Amino acid sequence: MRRAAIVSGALALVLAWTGPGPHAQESRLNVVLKRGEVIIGTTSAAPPFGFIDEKNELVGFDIDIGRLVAKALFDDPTKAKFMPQSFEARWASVQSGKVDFGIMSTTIYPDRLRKVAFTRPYVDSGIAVLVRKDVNVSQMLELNNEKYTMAILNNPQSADRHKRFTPKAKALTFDSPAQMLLAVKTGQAQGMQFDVPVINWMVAQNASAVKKLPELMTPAQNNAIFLQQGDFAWWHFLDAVVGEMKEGSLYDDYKTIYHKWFGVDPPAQRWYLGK
Amino acid sequence: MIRVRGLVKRFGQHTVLHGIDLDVARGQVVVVIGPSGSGKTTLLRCLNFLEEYDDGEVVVDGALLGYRRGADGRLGRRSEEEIAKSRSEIGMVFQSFNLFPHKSVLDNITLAPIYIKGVRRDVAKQVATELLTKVGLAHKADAYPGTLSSGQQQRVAIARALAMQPKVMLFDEVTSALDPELVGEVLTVMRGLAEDGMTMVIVSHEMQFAREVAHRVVFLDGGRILEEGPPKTLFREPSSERLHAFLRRFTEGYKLSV
Amino acid sequence: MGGYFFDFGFIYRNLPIFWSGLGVTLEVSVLAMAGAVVGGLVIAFGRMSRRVWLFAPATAYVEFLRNTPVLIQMFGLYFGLAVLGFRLSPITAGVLALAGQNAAYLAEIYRAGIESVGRRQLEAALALGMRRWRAMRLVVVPIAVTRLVAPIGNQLVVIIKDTSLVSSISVYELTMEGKRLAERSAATYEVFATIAVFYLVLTSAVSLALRFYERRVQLIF
Amino acid sequence: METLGTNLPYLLRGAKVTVLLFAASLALGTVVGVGAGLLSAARHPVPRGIVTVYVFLTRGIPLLVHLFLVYYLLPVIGLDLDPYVGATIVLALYIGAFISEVTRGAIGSVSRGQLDAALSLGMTRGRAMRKIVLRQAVRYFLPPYIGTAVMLVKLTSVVSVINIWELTLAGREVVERTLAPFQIFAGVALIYFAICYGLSLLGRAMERRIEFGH
Repeated sequence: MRRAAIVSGALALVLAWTGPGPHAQESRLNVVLKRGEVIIGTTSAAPPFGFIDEKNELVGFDIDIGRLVAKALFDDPTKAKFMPQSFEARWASVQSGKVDFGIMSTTIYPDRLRKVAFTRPYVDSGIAVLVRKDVNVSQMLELNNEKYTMAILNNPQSADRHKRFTPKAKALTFDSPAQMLLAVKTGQAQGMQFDVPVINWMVAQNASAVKKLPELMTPAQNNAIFLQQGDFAWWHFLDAVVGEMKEGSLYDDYKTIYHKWFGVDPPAQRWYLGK
Repeated sequence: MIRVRGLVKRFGQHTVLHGIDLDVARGQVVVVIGPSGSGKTTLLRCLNFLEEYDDGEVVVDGALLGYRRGADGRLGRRSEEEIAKSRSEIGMVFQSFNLFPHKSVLDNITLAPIYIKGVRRDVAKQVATELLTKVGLAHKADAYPGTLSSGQQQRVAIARALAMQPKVMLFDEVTSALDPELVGEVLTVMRGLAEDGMTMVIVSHEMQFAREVAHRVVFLDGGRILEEGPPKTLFREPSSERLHAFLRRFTEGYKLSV
Repeated sequence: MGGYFFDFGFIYRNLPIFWSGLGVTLEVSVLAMAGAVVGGLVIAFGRMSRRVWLFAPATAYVEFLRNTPVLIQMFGLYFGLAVLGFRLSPITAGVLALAGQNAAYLAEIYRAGIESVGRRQLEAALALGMRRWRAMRLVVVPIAVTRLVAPIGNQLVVIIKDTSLVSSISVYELTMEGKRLAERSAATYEVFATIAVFYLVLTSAVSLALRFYERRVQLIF
Repeated sequence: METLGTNLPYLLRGAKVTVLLFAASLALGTVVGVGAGLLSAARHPVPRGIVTVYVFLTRGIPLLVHLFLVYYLLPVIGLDLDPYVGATIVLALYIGAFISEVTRGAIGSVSRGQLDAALSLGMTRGRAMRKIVLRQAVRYFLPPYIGTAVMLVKLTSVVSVINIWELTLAGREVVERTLAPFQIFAGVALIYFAICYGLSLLGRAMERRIEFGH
């Protein structure tokens, strides 16, 4: 009888040792796979990344990329549930786990890396400036003048850029790019600064009213998917999927989506493959 | 029937009743008179614990009202149910009638007996009709209080109190809110009650009524009983100057037939 | 979640930001209140006049503004007028929207106040041979005003709270400064708890002043 | 008017969400408010104190700041609430403070004499309140209650500022798309007007129904 006791004791010890580690919560990847649907935090106020179209549906580049991730997870792009949220709430919703990951024209900045994890970029970004056509300004410096008002997003980076490039101009702070565009189109502001792809889309949509200034306020930047920190399996999956989109097996899907929203092809899969 | 010893009532620092002693025998009618602010109404409200007295004791029909005598003198406040029970045996009629506007006259009278004493509906209705006839308002059973004159409303209020078969009836300046010509019909009902031997404590300015019906008159001033005695002696030879001045104010208006 | 302690140091370091926001909040509140008090009087007289061309628009104004949110009026003024060429600054649009909405409420408060006081005192004044207009000015309005201080004061509290809404058309008042500071720092909860305290102090100061005035007035009336 | 026409269905969908949000927060708010009102009318100091603090804190702080506080607090304490549920609770607690004052006022306006009469007949305080005082307080409760309900309809528009989708946010989205702020905001205002005006008509009808015989 004694031997049985020893064996079961040892067995229990081994199990305890190899069992779940101190904080090995189940990886979000398994949670999503088990659930059969991925919950994606996004915005409904930042065309072309996420916005409501005339048929009152949520569409956009980020939405299609989200569906591509769902396809990678379940071989079925429809298995994605989108949760529109404000730009302020984006960090809290991934940190609290309310959404599995966030994709809403979000640029990687150091202070954000402290709050959430980012995958590699899925689209280039940078900050461009859009102005009303009836404002004869061709260079960004000309905007640095009290008679002008610029619309900016309510985040530190926009405020700092405003202080750096157009300190003399007045600033209107809004919660979403759509509100900023409305301020410009109604004449409350003469210009606005936002992500390159969004500005391109806005100019394309309102060619008669607004135009884009040639220079960028910032060097090329990276928009990426963001998720809760510390979940290696989930991060690795998403990061690898983005890699496949830009340089691998998902490039064709990525190319059709990119062309659909920006009217041009994305950068080639390999530098040497050039157009 | 009612024994009051050393009754004290304070509102914050202001003392309204300074140690009242009063006895009302069964079937006796006592009228309390005195200037406004003398504490007449507060005294009356202490007799059915609508005002919680701070010191002394009020004993109604042998039972200490409101408090339970602990081993070391009076300590515990009686429970809500007990206080309510003792109030049901002490009828009270108010200066502003306080009939229930959302109930008919009949329902006003039958509500308490049915709801508190568990009297059967038809019996309560029967008693109510009798009481209404007694106060001369049988024809108004289904009317609502708002449609009655002030005199009629006060008589219904009396009937409502009587429906609980109280041992004592308290009247708080019941005629001062009435139109002059309606005072008489209410006093008649009260005179009837006195003749039926109901123990009554009446706070009033109706000197004539006090002289004719009261067994004893109590003159209250500044929260103290200054004089007390049968109406005849009190009205004819007021011993204290205060009472003399008080009464003279009433005789100026009309000759008080002595 | 870990020990989430309240970072008072952070609040102290950013006091200047809260002060500037508070200043704008007070400015908007005072301007809006002035507009509402004056506007309310004009509309109240419109509501009380017997001429239809005065009564009808005033009533339409009161009914429409009391049944639509101030936020919509604000967007209408700020973005709507801009499209037609009248570009109001954020503060102007905010003050106008708040004044407009609360003028409708004050008009009703004035009307009820004057009418309740009016009849008896008005008849007494007319009985003395005073003409209607002088009776209103000398007797009815003064009495009404003292009785209206409380409801008017409450309306000021409503305005102070409603100024928080102008943050959505980019007025840099208390709530907007809070939003901007919250974006810039991780101390989001501390920021809004501080803002809440600022509003609490403002509104309770007004209510206390009212209660003090009421107690003093009660002695006279 | 054409832009308003095409976008009306979208706005009406927003209106449906506004009405649902309103109904849920009014229901919860009424339970909280009347409960608090009754507690504050009770004699014992402790519940009365709690209600006073609740009303003071709630009415002293703008609804928008309450929303931000809860909005930023939830993730910190790890509570994962659906935004609509969170908004409904904040709206309900906010309007509850107003309904509590309306309740207290209604009870207060029933003359003290009614309570005295009921007590003198032998009713306990609880029964007297239920059977006599509250029955009459309803008459003084309804008119200000309806006014508070109309206020709540307008208050729901504030949730649009923290990006919770309802009529006001729907209106803003359409304006951002169509750049016809006057038309669209006028349409949105008219929808709010219809909801609020309908509510006050419903309220007046209820008032007539409970009017007493006299």
